Amino acid sequence: MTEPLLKIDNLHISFSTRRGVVEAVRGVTLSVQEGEMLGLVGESGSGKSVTGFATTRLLDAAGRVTAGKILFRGQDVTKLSGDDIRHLRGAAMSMIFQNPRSALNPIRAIGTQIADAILTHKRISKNEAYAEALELLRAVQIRDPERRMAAYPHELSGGMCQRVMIAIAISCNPVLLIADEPTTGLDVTTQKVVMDLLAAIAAARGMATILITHDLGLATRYCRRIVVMEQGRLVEEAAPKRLFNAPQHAYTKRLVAASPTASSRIDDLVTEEERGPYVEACRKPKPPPAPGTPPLLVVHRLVKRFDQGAAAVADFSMTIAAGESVGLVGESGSGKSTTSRMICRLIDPSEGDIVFDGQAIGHVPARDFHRSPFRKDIHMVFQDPNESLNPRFTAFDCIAHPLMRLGNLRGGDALRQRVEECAQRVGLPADLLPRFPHQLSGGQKARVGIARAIACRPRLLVLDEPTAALDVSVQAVVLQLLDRLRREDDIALLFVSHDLNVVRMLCERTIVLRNGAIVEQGESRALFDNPKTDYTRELVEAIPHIEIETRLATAAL
Amino acid sequence: MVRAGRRFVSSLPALFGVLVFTFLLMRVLPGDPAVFFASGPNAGKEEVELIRKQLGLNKSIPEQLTLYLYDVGRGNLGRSMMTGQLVTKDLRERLPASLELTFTALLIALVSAVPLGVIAALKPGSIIDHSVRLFCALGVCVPTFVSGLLLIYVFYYLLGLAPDPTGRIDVFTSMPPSRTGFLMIDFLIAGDIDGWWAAFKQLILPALSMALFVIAPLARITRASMLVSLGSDFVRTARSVGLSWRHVVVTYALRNAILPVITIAGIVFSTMLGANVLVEKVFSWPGVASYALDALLSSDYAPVQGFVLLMASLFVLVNLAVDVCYGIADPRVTIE
Amino acid sequence: MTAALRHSMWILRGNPLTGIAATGVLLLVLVAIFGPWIVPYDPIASNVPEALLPPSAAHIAGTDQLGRDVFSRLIVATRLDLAIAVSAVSMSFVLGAIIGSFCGYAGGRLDRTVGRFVDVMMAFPLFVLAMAMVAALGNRVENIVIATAVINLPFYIRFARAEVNVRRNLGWVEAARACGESHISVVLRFLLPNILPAMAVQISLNLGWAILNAAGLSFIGLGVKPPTPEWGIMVAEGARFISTGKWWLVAFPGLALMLAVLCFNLLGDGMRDILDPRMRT
Amino acid sequence: QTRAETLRYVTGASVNTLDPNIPGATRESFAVSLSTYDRLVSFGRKQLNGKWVFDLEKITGELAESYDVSPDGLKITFHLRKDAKFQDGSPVTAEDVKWSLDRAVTAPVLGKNQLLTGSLTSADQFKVIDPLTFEVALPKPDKLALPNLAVVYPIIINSKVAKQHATAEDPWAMAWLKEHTAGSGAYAVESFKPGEQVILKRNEGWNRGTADKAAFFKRVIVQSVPEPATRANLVERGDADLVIDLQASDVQSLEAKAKLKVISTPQYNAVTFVSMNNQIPPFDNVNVRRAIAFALPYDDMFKAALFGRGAPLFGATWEAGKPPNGGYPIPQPVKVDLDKAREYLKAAGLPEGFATTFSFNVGQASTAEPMAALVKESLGKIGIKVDIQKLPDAQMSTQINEKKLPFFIEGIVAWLPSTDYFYRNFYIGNQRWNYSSINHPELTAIAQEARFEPNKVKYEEDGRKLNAIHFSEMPQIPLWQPNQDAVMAPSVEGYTYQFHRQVDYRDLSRK
Ligand SMILES: Nc1ncnc2c1ncn2[C@@H]1O[C@H](COP(=O)(O)OP(=O)(O)OP(=O)(O)O)[C@@H](O)[C@H]1O
Ligand SMILES: Nc1ncnc2c1ncn2[C@@H]1O[C@H](COP(=O)(O)OP(=O)(O)OP(=O)(O)O)[C@@H](O)[C@H]1O
Ligand SMILES: [Mg+2]
Ligand SMILES: [Mg+2]
Repeated sequence: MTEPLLKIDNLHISFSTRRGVVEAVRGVTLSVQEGEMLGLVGESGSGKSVTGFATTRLLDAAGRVTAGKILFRGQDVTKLSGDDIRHLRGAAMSMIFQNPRSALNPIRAIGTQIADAILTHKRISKNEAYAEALELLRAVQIRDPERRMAAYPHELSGGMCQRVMIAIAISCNPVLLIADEPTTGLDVTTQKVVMDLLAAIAAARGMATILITHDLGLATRYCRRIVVMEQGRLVEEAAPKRLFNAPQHAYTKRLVAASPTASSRIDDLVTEEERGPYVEACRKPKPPPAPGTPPLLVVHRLVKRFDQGAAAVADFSMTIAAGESVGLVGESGSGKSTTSRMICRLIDPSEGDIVFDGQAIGHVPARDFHRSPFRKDIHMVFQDPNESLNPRFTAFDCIAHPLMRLGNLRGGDALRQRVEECAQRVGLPADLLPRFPHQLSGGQKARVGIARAIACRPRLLVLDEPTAALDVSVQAVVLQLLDRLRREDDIALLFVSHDLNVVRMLCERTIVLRNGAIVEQGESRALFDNPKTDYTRELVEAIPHIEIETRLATAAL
Repeated sequence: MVRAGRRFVSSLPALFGVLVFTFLLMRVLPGDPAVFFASGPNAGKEEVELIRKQLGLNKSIPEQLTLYLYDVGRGNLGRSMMTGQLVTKDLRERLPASLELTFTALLIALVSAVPLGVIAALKPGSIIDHSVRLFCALGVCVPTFVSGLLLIYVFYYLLGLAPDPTGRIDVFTSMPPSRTGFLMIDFLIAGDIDGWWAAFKQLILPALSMALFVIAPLARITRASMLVSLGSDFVRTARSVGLSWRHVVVTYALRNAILPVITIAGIVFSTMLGANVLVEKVFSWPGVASYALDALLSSDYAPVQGFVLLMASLFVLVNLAVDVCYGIADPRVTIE
Repeated sequence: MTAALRHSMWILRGNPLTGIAATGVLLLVLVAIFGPWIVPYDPIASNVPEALLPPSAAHIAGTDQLGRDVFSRLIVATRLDLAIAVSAVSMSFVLGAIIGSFCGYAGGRLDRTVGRFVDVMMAFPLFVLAMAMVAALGNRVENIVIATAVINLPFYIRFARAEVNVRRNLGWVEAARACGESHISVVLRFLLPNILPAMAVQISLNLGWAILNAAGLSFIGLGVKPPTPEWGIMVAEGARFISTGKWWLVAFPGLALMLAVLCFNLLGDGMRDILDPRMRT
Repeated sequence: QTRAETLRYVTGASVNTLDPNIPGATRESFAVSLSTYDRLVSFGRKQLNGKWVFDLEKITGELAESYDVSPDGLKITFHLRKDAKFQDGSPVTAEDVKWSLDRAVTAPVLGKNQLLTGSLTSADQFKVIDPLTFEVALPKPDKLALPNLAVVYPIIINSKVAKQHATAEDPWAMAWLKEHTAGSGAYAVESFKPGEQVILKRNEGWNRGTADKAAFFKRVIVQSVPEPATRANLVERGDADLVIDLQASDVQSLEAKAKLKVISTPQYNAVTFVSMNNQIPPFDNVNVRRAIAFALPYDDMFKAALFGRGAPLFGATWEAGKPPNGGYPIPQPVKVDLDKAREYLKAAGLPEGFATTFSFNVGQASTAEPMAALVKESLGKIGIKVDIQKLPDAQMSTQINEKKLPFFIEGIVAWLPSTDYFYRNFYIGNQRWNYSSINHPELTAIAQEARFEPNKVKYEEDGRKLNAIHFSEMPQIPLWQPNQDAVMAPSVEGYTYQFHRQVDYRDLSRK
């Protein structure tokens, strides 16, 4: 075996913050061979990016390598002078970042940005640099590259921006490419295309690549070797197949379990010990609905037009029975959120009717709906747990709020008891209740959000992408919690998501939405197994499954 | 361009509002201009009536307003009692003085604020950062009239470095043929370097005392947006491909950071135009603001109304200019 | 709460100026409260034979045209100046924040109408507007306060509007609605408290500005009436004596004015840092 | 021309018209018109306490070579100078004089009201005898007729030129003359920037000066510099040659430095008052007014506000309580005496005092503000609570005109200062200048009578009576006559204090 291209040896990195020193990386050792694609996975905050930044010396001013070595072609990167490292960057190693749109200079034409990178390392004329830039745009398969040279990032889609980012990164033929979550933030269909392209380019040019991701599926698909990080430590290193079939470390096990696959069910997502109470609930047979019971919610030909322009929602009809769960999927901008907000009576529909429990509520203006007796029967859980909690309310206040407003509890022991009960039902430790949102983790915030939603025992819970911002392991727990609540309390769920895997697991029925109109609906499993429309099919195919048969992009080697 | 035009049209109601509001505000002023100006040693009731008739004050307020709007529509802003001139003429003569002063002050402020903001942002929390901050805070806390008087006292009275603070040019230098009204430019066109220098020397103190006051907001916004820009992803990208430090800071960070500075500079410019009353007073600068102040104190309606209308129009124009600049500097705005 | 305190301490260590400014503001407030009891001389009583004395042990900041002790006047003026600034700023803040929040939250026609109105006000040369208002209403303290408040108002409206506008679609706002809050209570009880910290910065900066504004009005003769001690008037009066070398008449009030404005500005700056999420790690 | 031949004169206000007759004309405009136009006659000059001041008694010819007054005093005949030419070269004729004086009494101009005080009211009074002789007829012999022709209004305009610019609505060419001159004066206008500066150049053909010569300075720059401290700086640094209207403190310090020539003349035709509106309670009570007269801190005010620069009108002793002479103004036998003031208050039925407002003008702030503070303090001691009101100039004049101010500071000036003139103009009738709104039939009668009193002794007697009434009624309290402080380069000579309280550039020369 030859000397590895990159060898990280017992790396320690710490940040000085106001809460004192944070150790972000605590002894990472790994190596990358020339031409190899290495996967670096782990949940959020595990130190993946920091490791990558340390390698290119792009750490924040607050961060410092406290111990260890980063040997790149035998040179210790941590000891290089500013100028030397600058010559290395771009020319020998470069990075691709998450969220390509913000990673590109918004007011500089993309051709110029690529040329900038080229001119830094090559002594060639401007025109030659532009010519090379054009070549690169071709290489990353941007259509109509001549015209795109003068385009600005905002004129390109996210996927195209990521291609430009790749073009910049490979402009000087580096030998090492660090791709930090190159596809998060892109929608599912683009994700796949971009990753394929990246893998192909890396293979063609013989570049070693570190693929940083929290998506185990993605890593298994493209990498031969995967290292798993947890809390700044490297916990496992293995080939994808072995990692999946026989995870060694407890953390890896949990990670593997939580990653949804084409066939997994909700109770597969969590490890044995976490499963306990859930299974109980699942075992309880669901009583069949009494014949002739009217459905809980009937939505009839709902239309929503905003100030001007086309309708955001056009002709939307659906029903939900008590205790049923319905998924609502569709690409971004298809009107999912608008629909759910109308159903929650937060905004007024332009046309159509909403009948809840036999009573029409669609015509009560949203402005006055807070006085309606049904207000406490319909509640909502919001997309991003980070912004769904009032920063000035403690967790307790958040949960208590609906109880005080709608449940007629005006403080005192009764309230406290109810809040604690809700918290306990969503698995939120009572000692977290006095904390403010910024003192809680994402998963904890999500739980507070759900506890608040169920506090008044609503009969319909609308969930607008409640797990989109969460790690897989947290997502798994939340999903399970929701499913359990539905079964225990007979709450009807309307689940909005663009993650089809999740919808399939959680929902009995699914509605596919496009441009505000329903394109397909039906039993979840049937719908996903053989979609009737192309649109649905595209959506389904783009889901990154963990395929045990790893497609090796670097097979050429 | 279309966008600029649309914006201009959409600001016309605001201009109209300003016009009517000023008109009414002036009528609310308890002073009666006729009485004030009829202050000859023997002015009697007749004379007051005479002036009142001259000013059209004998009519009812709605009638006056209609007449005024009609006049404004024809480009006639009335006549100033103070100078005895048409307000349009007065303003036309005095506006270049104010503009020249304000532009120069803004230029000085920008030239010093942007580098200050940038170096502060490059080392946030450092001693340099704090010094810049302190300097800016000091600048903004000295009222312009105090700094103006002090500058005069030191540079004119004590040191004799500056020429006498009596306007745009000392009386012994002859004025250049007026082309633009901006002396700095007119002298250059006329090729009169001595004259240019004389005018420049007159300009520098008032411009400085105004600039001192606005350096702070400009430097502050530069620092803030530079910090944002330096911490942004695209600067990290630029660094990750090894661009030189200068390239990163100037081409990538600064060019993006300058966008909010343009907006603030526009606001600062229009506030300065109105707020330089004090500086104009202290330096006997023949500008529009001191003209309006005198008119206000003597309840001379027409000049005050004309001035406010002028300022409001300038405000609209400056905003428009800022928009256009922004549009040039930032390719994104056209789609929004 | 202790976390907030700790956070502030951390900021202070990184930025000692803020600490100094905060101490300065505290001192100003103390002086404003206790000033009249600690001054060595009656700030109003004239003593013409001792007029225009330079600073000495007896009169550490000299005496003015009427032989009044400049130092005593400065100290006593603190209360009035702070009162003007605080009341003007709080008036425009309360009004501006409420109007702005409702506009930002409601959007649509209300927003556009108020926006137009704000445009009209912004298009006014504001200092001239203040002058005209004081001239029209008479130069009493209340009117100076009102004028200062009015010319600040559009900024607060805009600021509050913008702050609310970015928050109005956040989950927690909708959640509040889903919990049965009416629009009005969402704005007043949820959004307003949340934009307060950001507005605190604005307030602090504005306090300094309001003091300067009052001083400017005094300078052109539209300030508070004599013999009430007020910094701006004292500077304006003192300015007459600069050319005759009686520097203390303008220097000390000018310094007091500067210090107050400086403290408020630095404090505002510092608060901005404390509240800036970027600095929160 | 050299700097030495140029006079740079800076003032606070600005020139706003070239025709002094235009309503709203400023003092500075008067000064300019005095040298761009000639009048038939002008005032002589005399020395008062070693300073040159204008002499109301001595009327000399300007455009008129000489004049005769008919024995009955009803006719004044002017003989025009044969060599007098307008600035465009045409000779000055009696026709021009007639047109100009007609204009002054008929057109809507400022001069009308002034000339009235000299019994000059109608065009019928003016007659052209021949091209060089001109006659003015009077309905009654009037001492002030001739002096009135020497003030700034009755300028002699080149009627041919003016008529060319007259229109049907504007037969007197008011609009054109506002911005142009058509005179025969010592200076011609080189450039005129309203509100900023006027530059005058010498009219070489003018010979109406003291020694039949043209004026000394080739060029006069009249510039407005609003900030008085800056004006002081300018003259101190030698950038300006002559400055008036400085702050008392600046003059004091300039005088102390003794580098410049400081000529301080009490404005003997002006008076500064504390006025009370005699119609508004409690000032309608004479005892209240007297109480105030004895409660004002005269000395402190004089020192603090004026730095002692002026002629005090307080602290006199009148033997047997009788006015020592019939002049106006006359120092009053008052001084601060709080006990006496309290007695008067008690007599007025207000032993506890009362509350009132005391107003002054923003433009006057530099002197009025310390005065007001002192007044407030002193009156506070006898229980009168004073609220100080600082009013923008236009508001102050409006409120005075509407007789709404109870208690305020004001000043008066008379171009033709004689006792009856003062009393008639400032103490009679429901008009603006009657600041105290006094309505005293006896005073009115005596003043009207004195106007046409040819006998000097009787006139003096009338004056004494008026002064006695003034003191007993105390409608307003004369404080002082402020100095006109002219500060000039040591080389400037010939400065004379003029009736319009401005500088007559024609008087000046450089050593
Ligand atoms: N600038 C910084 N200042 C302080 N702490 C930091 C900074 N950057 C990162 N950290 C800390 O370092 C740890 C690792 O962060 P890192 O960004 O490497 O995580 P990650 O694995 O990339 O997570 P993600 O999947 O969310 O990107 C985190 O706990 C974070 O709080
Ligand atoms: N307040 C609004 N005013 C105007 N248009 C709006 C508003 N809210 C949403 N829309 C428009 O309505 C359409 C549907 O938006 P919606 O937020 O419901 O989509 P979505 O399916 O939830 O998308 P995502 O997956 O990105 O959340 C979009 O085209 C959006 O631009
Ligand atoms: Mg990361
Ligand atoms: Mg959505």
